[in-house]
Amino acid sequence: GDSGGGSSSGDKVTYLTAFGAVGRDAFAWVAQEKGYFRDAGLDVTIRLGAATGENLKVLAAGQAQFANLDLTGTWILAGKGEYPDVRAIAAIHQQTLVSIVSLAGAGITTPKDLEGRKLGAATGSVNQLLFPAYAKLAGVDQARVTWVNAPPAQLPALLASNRVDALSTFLIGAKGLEKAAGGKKAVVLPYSAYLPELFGNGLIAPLAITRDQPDLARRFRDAALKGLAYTMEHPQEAAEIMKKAQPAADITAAVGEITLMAPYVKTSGVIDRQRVAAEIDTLQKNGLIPPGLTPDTAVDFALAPAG
Amino acid sequence: MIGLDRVSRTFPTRDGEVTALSDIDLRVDKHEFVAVIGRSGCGKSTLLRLMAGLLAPTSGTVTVDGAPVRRPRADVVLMHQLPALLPWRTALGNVMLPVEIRRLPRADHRVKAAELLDAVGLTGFHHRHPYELSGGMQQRVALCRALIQQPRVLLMDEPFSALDALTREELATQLQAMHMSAPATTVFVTHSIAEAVLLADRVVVLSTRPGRVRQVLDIALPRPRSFGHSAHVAEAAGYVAELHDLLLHD
Amino acid sequence: MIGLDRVSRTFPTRDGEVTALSDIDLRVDKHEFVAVIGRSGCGKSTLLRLMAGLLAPTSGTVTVDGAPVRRPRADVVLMHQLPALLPWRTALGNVMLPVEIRRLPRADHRVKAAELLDAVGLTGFHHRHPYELSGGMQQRVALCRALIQQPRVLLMDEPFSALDALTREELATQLQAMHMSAPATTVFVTHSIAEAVLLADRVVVLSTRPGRVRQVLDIALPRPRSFGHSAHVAEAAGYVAELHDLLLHD
Amino acid sequence: MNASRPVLPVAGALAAIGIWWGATAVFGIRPLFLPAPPDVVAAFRAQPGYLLCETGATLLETVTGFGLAVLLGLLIAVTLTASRTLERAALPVLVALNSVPKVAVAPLLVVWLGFGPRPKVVLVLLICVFPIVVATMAGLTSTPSELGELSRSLSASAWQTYVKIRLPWALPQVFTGLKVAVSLAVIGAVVAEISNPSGGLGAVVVLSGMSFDTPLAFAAIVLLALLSTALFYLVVAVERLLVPWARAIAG
Amino acid sequence: MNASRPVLPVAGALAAIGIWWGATAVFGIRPLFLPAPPDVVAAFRAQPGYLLCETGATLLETVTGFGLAVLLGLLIAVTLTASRTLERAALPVLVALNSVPKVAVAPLLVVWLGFGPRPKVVLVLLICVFPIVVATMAGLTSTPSELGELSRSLSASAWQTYVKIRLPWALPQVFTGLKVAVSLAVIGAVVAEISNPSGGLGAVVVLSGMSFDTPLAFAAIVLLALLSTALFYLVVAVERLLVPWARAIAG
Ligand SMILES: Nc1ncnc2c1ncn2[C@@H]1O[C@H](COP(=O)(O)OP(=O)(O)OP(=O)(O)O)[C@@H](O)[C@H]1O
Ligand SMILES: Nc1ncnc2c1ncn2[C@@H]1O[C@H](COP(=O)(O)OP(=O)(O)OP(=O)(O)O)[C@@H](O)[C@H]1O
Ligand SMILES: [Mg+2]
Ligand SMILES: [Mg+2]
Repeated sequence: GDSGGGSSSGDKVTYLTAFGAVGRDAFAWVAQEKGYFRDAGLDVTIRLGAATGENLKVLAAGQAQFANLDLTGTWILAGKGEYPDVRAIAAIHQQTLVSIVSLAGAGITTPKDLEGRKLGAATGSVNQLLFPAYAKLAGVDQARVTWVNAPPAQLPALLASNRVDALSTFLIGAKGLEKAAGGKKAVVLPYSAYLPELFGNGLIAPLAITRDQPDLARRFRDAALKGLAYTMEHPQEAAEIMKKAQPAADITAAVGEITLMAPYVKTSGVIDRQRVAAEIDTLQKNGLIPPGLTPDTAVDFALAPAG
Repeated sequence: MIGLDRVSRTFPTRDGEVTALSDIDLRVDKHEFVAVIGRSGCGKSTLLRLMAGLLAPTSGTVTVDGAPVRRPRADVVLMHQLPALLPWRTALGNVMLPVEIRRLPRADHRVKAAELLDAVGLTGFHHRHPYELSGGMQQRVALCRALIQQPRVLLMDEPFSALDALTREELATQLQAMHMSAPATTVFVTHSIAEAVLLADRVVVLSTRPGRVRQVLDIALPRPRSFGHSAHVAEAAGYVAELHDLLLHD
Repeated sequence: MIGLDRVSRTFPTRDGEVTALSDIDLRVDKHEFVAVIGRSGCGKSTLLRLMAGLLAPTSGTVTVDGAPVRRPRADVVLMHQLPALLPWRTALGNVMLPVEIRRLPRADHRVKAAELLDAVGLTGFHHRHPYELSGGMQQRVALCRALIQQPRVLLMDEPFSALDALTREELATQLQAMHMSAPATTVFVTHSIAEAVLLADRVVVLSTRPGRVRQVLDIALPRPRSFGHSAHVAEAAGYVAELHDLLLHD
Repeated sequence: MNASRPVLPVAGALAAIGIWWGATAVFGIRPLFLPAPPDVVAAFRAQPGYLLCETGATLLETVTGFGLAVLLGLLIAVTLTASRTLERAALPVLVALNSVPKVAVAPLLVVWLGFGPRPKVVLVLLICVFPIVVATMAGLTSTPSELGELSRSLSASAWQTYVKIRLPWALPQVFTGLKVAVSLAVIGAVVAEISNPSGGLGAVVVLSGMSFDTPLAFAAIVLLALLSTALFYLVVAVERLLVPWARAIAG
Repeated sequence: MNASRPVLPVAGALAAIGIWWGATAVFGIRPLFLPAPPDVVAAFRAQPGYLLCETGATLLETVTGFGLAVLLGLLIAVTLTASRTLERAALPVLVALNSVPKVAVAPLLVVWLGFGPRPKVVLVLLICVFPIVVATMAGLTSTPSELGELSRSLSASAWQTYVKIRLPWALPQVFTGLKVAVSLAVIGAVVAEISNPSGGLGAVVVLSGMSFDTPLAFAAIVLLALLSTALFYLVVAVERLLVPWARAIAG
């Protein structure tokens, strides 16, 4: 599973994917395979990440230098003072991909249909934390929605077995869900329809890197974004590259993810200061974080592409 | 009652087979008391275990009541050379074990068990566990456990080996009395020639390696017999001397 | 050499204390051979375990060479009433155990161990495991394990109980020879009065419950002695009768 | 000796806490990774009712699952030792099934058995049963040959042999299995609760972990440790009660 | 009897597979929940090299961790049985530490020990060591009193008593612990790999789960089961080799 490059030259860095080896993370292996990292003088080891919190701990412990993380989740934690010492350096998903996903025939076509239903989500995920804000804007009585916690890997089975009526998950997982549900069509209600200011995944580095080694961060960012651009253009090849490094990956599912996330991706990785401010505002208004977090403590705008 | 027909028994070991018993022919009649003597390691215990159905003969047949012995029978009781007491049961509990297993009436046998324990000198030790008893006491508990079953065939493997001379004499005398009043077919392995002469109708002398029947001696003394104080003291001494010589010139 | 001074030993049990030994005064001189006889359960094994330092007296003191015995000493060897062989070692391996533990020269003692095993009649069984040996054979292995240590004090608890009369006689005779050529201070518990008279300088008779010294009898017979064939047969018989009576009227 | 009875374990516990505290202080470990004891105490004192209630939930699942595992484990062990054929055919399958990681099974159990306590009890059962089976089988096959001959010569039925001789003899070894199993039982309950955090201390661990409240997570872990230790010593106490003879015949 | 040697376990395995297959067919279970055997075989045949290589990684971690656990477990057990004081002080702490769910510890180990094989080996060690300690302690304290007296009367040093008498006597019970531990070892490796999926069959399980490839996950689980079974029977074989006398004196 070690995807460390063959060359021993270059700065050694460890990079954590967002969630194992699925389509949304394929660009890292593309950057590796295509030599973008090497060309940038980097010797990157790609490690498979788990949940946002675990990945943050690994960053904090200095076991990794860069990670692909859910920016909204990271900022909630940073805002609560739990983990302020990281900075975003590029956005992968311009908008959050968090969505309500149910199966066709379950009778959930609008947010309102969620009332009186059971909703599954990854234990402690931001999906649940964001729901009140979403519910308010979508006119759902959130008191009438029952939440069920489960590990991420377990969610599809819960939906497919009708243990829950809908999931709050990333919309790019919908293809996999359809496959899991035996071909039933998935109904997707993205949070971004009501909360357009929220970001999705992004590249993150500890303050120690962005402050003390900005050049390293810049080189990494550019190489990774180059991989992202190539991935968006060649989803099939990107999936195959990832599969080569991670044989447990599934090409069809990965291609599906890459295609589904395309509308939310800007390959420039731009992070817009106004939108960051708007997101922080939304998070504070909904009581998810106390006042205090500013765009500059969330994002290193010297490093983040500006447009 | 018990018949052994050209019975041999070998044990496999890493360096070849050991023949414990070879070509044994022996009949024990109903109610007869047969003593078995022989040097240590000659196969006495093996012989009893064959009769008890705990071992199968390598060749030949063992019969009880004419039926081949394939497994232990309820009417044949073996008193093992080791006490083999259950450490979690008291003396009384150990004696009651066969009663429970054979589903005999408990209340009656409880009284009988207590009587037996008293008879072998264990008054006051009924509720002691084996590890609180001396070696000889443990052996006496095992004896009571065999006797309480009142079997038709009683096989005893050195039942008095851990006892002092006097207790031994007392118990041998009691055993004789029991055998006279309610005779069980008995095969009695002993190291004491005097004991064999006291108790047995016939004494079987085994030779060593491989164990064979060297001689069978009829003890033609009237009962009850006693150790050295009877009218037949000279005859008894003669038997003892004869058996002694038989063993000596093995 | 060994001194017991008003020694008592009680055991706690659920229903009160059991007094195994009470108020024992006893001295065993250097190179002396003392036999201990007494009814089953009178405290013989307890006595030896006190001398071996395996048990502490409840009151009184046990000394060896004038020093109180607090733990087992290297120069005092106990042969236990049970063989207590290690099941994973062969006969020879079991005999060699003390050699290994005491770090004696192995090669020499290996030869000696083999000689001892041959001497007790276990030729051909050196490489058998305990479960492949008869009860008497196991006991002889335990005997060899005690003898190989050539201790200054040898404590033996019914060493011949599992042996037939003849093997017993042979081994007793050998033990006598060994004691004459290289005398160890010996305390020898036995059930056989004849054996006690054959071997001992003095015989200690214990009474039962609580165990007390009932009598100490000096055996004033010249050595080497033998069973029944010597010039002193009448004297020996007298001792035997006297000890028998002592036990009988306990 | 007797006066020191409660002193020693307490001393051991204090030493352990001391090392823990010292480490957090000396290495300056952040509470996020390893909170110091006072943080944990504070976390507990913030909401003792909630934590104790969740402890109760975990306890109930653990005890139920453990109890079922004891019954099932004894049954399997007796069955497998009764027939050599059955043992040779079934034991490998049992070993293979046991090696399926319980963490992977936990989600499936929820799918099959719903969100209630049932999947948790079943997971505890699954994780406990194997040590009990292995230890009981070892105990049942270690009856000394003279006791084996005794029961055979008494023509004891298979049932009687087990109840009167082999099982009592095996008890000390059964308790070895029970001691291992009982500490796995708590772990099993926690694994199930982590995978389906609808209650219990496992849910506290995972939920507080998600919200980066490591002291609360540690308060739950400390309660788990206490729970597990209490259950372990309960098993030890039952052992002392049932098999006093085992200590008497050991030297 | 001897002719049937390999037949029985194979029959047992076939029966188990049959039940599994039958269940998927009769209840119409979807491959997502429980793939049928052919799906799993197909998943294996799609990339055997990869799966075998990951099996090797898991095997290495398992064996290393297990080996260390054996050493450490024996050491702890010997230490604790050597001194009653130490046992009373340290055992409760050990029990408490053991009850900390390993699943919760796994992520921390990565933080402390990095991504290499070290946190995995350590987790295997942690999960294995307790059954070994408990079983070895039980074995060491079950020396029959006559053997205990023998070693005392030989004035054997503590070390000699252990090496020559108590440890050999304890071996059958030590192996009970080893058998339980070896199957936990595999589980430990998987838990570690799931939490840090950088290699091994646990990574395959979790990654294939993420991409909804349940047959591949099951192929990995089946390999785990085979691995675990093989290791279990390896321990059994070593036991037969080292303690043949235990079976000889049992009846
Ligand atoms: N399980 C076994 N394996 C190998 N050899 C055995 C086994 N059981 C007995 N033997 C051998 O068979 C022979 C006879 O043993 P047995 O126990 O019958 O003797 P015994 O006459 O009862 O002796 P003792 O008077 O010493 O008890 C001995 O040589 C012994 O070594
Ligand atoms: N551990 C113990 N607990 C309780 N009582 C004991 C214990 N050990 C010995 N006794 C008691 O002490 C008394 C003497 O026992 P001991 O074993 O010394 O007798 P003995 O003379 O060797 O008998 P035997 O000739 O039968 O071996 C007996 O009544 C016995 O019940
Ligand atoms: Mg015999
Ligand atoms: Mg005694």
